[in-house]
Amino acid sequence: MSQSLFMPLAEAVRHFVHDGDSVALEGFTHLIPFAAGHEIIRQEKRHLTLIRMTPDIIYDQMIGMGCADKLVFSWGGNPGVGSIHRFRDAYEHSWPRPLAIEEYSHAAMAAMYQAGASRLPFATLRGFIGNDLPQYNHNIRQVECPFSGERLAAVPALNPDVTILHAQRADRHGNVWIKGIVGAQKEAALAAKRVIVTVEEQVDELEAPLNAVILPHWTLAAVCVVPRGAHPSYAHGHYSRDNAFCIAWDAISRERDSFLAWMDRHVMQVRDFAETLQLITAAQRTELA
Amino acid sequence: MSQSLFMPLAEAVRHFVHDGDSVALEGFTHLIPFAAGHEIIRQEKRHLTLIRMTPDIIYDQMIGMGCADKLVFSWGGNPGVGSIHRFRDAYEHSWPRPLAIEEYSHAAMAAMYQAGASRLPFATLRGFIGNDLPQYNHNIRQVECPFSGERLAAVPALNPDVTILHAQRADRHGNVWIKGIVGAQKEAALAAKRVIVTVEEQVDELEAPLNAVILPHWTLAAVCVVPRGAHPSYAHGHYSRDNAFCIAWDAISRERDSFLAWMDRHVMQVRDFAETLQLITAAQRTELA
Amino acid sequence: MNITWTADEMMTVAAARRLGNGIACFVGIGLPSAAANLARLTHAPEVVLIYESGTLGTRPDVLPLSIGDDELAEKADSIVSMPEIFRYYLQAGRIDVGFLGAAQVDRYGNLNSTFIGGDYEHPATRLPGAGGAPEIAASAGEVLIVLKQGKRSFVEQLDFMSSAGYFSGGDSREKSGATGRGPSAVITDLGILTPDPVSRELTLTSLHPGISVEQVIAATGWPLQVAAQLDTTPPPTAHELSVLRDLHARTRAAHSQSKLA
Amino acid sequence: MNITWTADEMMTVAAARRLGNGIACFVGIGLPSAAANLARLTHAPEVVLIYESGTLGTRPDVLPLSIGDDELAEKADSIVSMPEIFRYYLQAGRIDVGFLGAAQVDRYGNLNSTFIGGDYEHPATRLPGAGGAPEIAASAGEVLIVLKQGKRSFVEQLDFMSSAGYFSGGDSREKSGATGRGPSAVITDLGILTPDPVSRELTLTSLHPGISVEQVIAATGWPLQVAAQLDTTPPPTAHELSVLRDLHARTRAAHSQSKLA
Repeated sequence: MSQSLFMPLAEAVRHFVHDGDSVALEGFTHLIPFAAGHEIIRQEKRHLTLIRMTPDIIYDQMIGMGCADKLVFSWGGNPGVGSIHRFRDAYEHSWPRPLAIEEYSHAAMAAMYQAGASRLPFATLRGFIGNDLPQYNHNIRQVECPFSGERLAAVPALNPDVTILHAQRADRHGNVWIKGIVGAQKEAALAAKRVIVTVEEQVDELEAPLNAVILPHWTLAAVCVVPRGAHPSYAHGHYSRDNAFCIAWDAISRERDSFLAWMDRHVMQVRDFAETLQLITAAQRTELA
Repeated sequence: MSQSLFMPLAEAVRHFVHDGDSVALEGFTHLIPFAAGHEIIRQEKRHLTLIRMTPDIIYDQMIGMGCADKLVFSWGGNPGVGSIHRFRDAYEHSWPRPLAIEEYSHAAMAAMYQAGASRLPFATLRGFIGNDLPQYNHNIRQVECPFSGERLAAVPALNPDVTILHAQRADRHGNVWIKGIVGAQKEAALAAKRVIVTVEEQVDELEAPLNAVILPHWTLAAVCVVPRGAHPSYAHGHYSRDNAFCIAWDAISRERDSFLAWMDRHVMQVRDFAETLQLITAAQRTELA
Repeated sequence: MNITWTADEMMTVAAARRLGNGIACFVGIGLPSAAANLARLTHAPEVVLIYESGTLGTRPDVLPLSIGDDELAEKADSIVSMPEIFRYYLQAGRIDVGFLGAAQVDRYGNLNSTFIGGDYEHPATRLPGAGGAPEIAASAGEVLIVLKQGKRSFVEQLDFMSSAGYFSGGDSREKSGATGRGPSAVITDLGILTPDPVSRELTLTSLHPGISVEQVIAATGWPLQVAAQLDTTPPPTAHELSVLRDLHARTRAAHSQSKLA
Repeated sequence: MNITWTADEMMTVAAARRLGNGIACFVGIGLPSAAANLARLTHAPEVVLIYESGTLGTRPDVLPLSIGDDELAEKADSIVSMPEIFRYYLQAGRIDVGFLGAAQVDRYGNLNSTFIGGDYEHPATRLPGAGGAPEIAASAGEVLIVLKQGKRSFVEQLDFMSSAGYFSGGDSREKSGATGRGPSAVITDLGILTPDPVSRELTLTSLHPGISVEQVIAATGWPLQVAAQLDTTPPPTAHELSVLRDLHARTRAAHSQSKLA
């Protein structure tokens, strides 16, 4: 039964991501599942609710290509570079379609994933004190402590239809080991109805130390081997962040035409992520030459 | 400043455990801080509220020696052996003094430590459904989800005055690495006002893998090097559980006299835990011979 | 072939057979641990064994003496904290089968593991308490209760309700907020009791070989319902017994070694 | 000795000096990261640097470009999950100092990092949003705000309140439920503003060398309070500048290496 967890990424996205789903691609700077995001774009999934603490380039691409109706987030930008232009164009000018937003803080979203993983309906935090968001996001409420009477912020659990992660390694059963900065990935995965993980490599045995961060195979729907599948994000121990690409994205994405041209050539007209990487590498080599 | 974290166990208990404190000695089967418990007995601390998910032999000893006014717990027994007789004698017959109890379930106490570590006043869980405890423990209440209207169990945060743990290793700064079965130790420590950790050894650098369970030195009050300080519990990678002692405890503790005689000889009349271990080892060798 | 077995072996084998391959099983120490590992070593090699100490997917070579033995940690796919095991796994509904024992069970599979006699503040016999059981009983997909049958344990009225079975029967469990389905069977040394589909009352549906209905009725503290068509539990096979006895022999050998330096 | 420095260097040095040895500091990317590491490499070798990606007690050799660089992970005492960093550390009151920037600040140190112009649903300029800031502002023991001074950022009225300073001044923060003490200073390219002990209004208390009071008033969108006794910020020392410039040089060298295979 566990062998069937392994499948090509295209098949996993076809089987487990449906139009209208709520989808969380998580990874805090580290291990962002870019390959999976591209596959969702290539398969023209529509009306998704995209969930992510830090929507950055991959969500900019998915939003700009019309996959999303809604974004649930706490910080949306290209870290160290600036705005994500396709997000702003969608939110401010409804291009290519209107985008609704549901905005929280990092502390809240981390707690919402935790509540989701725990199958509790809500999370409690000391949050949003002096923050104006509760005026606009009516899912930020209050709960009274039944002991102290204190009023605390309450936010709903996040239970995505699908959570997609990238990780370094899976063993032959499909157990996945996530190493390094882990963000809220474990919680986002355990909160979801279905989980797809792309990994750098498959090995026979993980040989992970005790207390490593492991996602057991029986909590997952699909495991797909996609080397460098987090590029331009990084995979600790495998490759570093491609900062040059993250900077270049600002110019590529600023205008609709240049964005569409790039996406067409690098995502829509390729077979898989390996081809995308070849194109990007070739372009960067030309530039350096 | 971090050098001052290291001190003899007697000094740590003298400075950081006071009469009347709430004290959690945690460790789920693994890494139970027996040496620290003996030191508390030897220093004749009184009127403690003892907190522990699974009060077993060490709490039986502390209760029988009159350290405790109250026990907060979810399962009290000698695992695989039976009752803890000194606990029953205190609760059922007020010997050597009356013992109040505050009883929960494991799921609740794990959540209460988590809430304590998060400095939230309460924790929410799907708990105590069909369980009679809420009739007797008025700290088991309910809270209504502000989204679904669902009613869930609510329990107060646990914030011990002192949490005491045993761990394998500390580095020169006092950062502590806990390896193997970790129970709710991290949460119990981070929930406490003061934390004492006894360790098997001090090393220069931990050389722990990424994502190991670490207690940063600046969250601790004292670190004490006490080899075999978890005996008859175990320290993964150092020594195994002394099952023979756990079985022998049943007979030792069944009657008040035999209990007092054992405690006097092995705890009150010794200088430190190393001496206690020598006595126990010698007795076991005699028996095997 | 003339095979003999003990009552404990019959209970262990009967419990093991109820574990499907690949299911996630929350295991306690003692007979449940033996049953779950017997299942793993016979018909269910991919059963996922979870101990409340936080060891996920463990494959011990010998049975643990305590629920947190290092053997469980060494052989686990992953070790998580107790907040995680209880919140992200049990409460989240990821456990298919939970094993429970108790001091008392009633006709609806409700359990007492808190005290016997007297009252809560002044018990005649204080027991260890419920530990993980209340939430296992409520949240595991199904619960297997394993308990030797006798009038002192199979009682008309529990002294204290520690863990929920079917409450007062009928649909009272469904109304309780419990997310799991409740006890699917009570496996005893005499037979197997399963809940009536409608009334939820425990009904004797299978007798272990050599046991009579009268024996079971005599060992039950309430007027026991007996199924119209009563099965006989298939006896332990030679293979089941040999795997189970090997497991116990390995366990005894491992634990008899002195652990002191 | 003729030392020159940039406005960024002056801000960085002034911020670094406010970090005591051994304190736990929640660091953001950019100038706060440079300031915190400068402190660590000069007067505060035991400052505990914490990034919201979950790296505790990290000692990067070069400054990270993103808040989750592998450099931060490799050099950390421990890496924890984001639920842990926000709940067990920040919310628990274990952070002594939090750094915050923003697009707008008002006279009470309240911050906006959400949008400028228009309204929430139809912003003229949508910003990335608050991320970790609302809870850092509420729960860190004290907050250091670092921001270039100008009439567009130092405003009479925020377009949106993302993170709390002293609310409407006086004791309004104390009544809010915020557990931290609030902003202890706003460090700009022109000087240092600190809250009045009673009114909590930001007051110019120190001018950077070569800056006039008039310049600061002209760069502030409200009638700025100026302390009766105005300090001059001690200029960066040669040692501070050399350590800071070495750090930036190492960072540039490390990050200019092509990362593609």
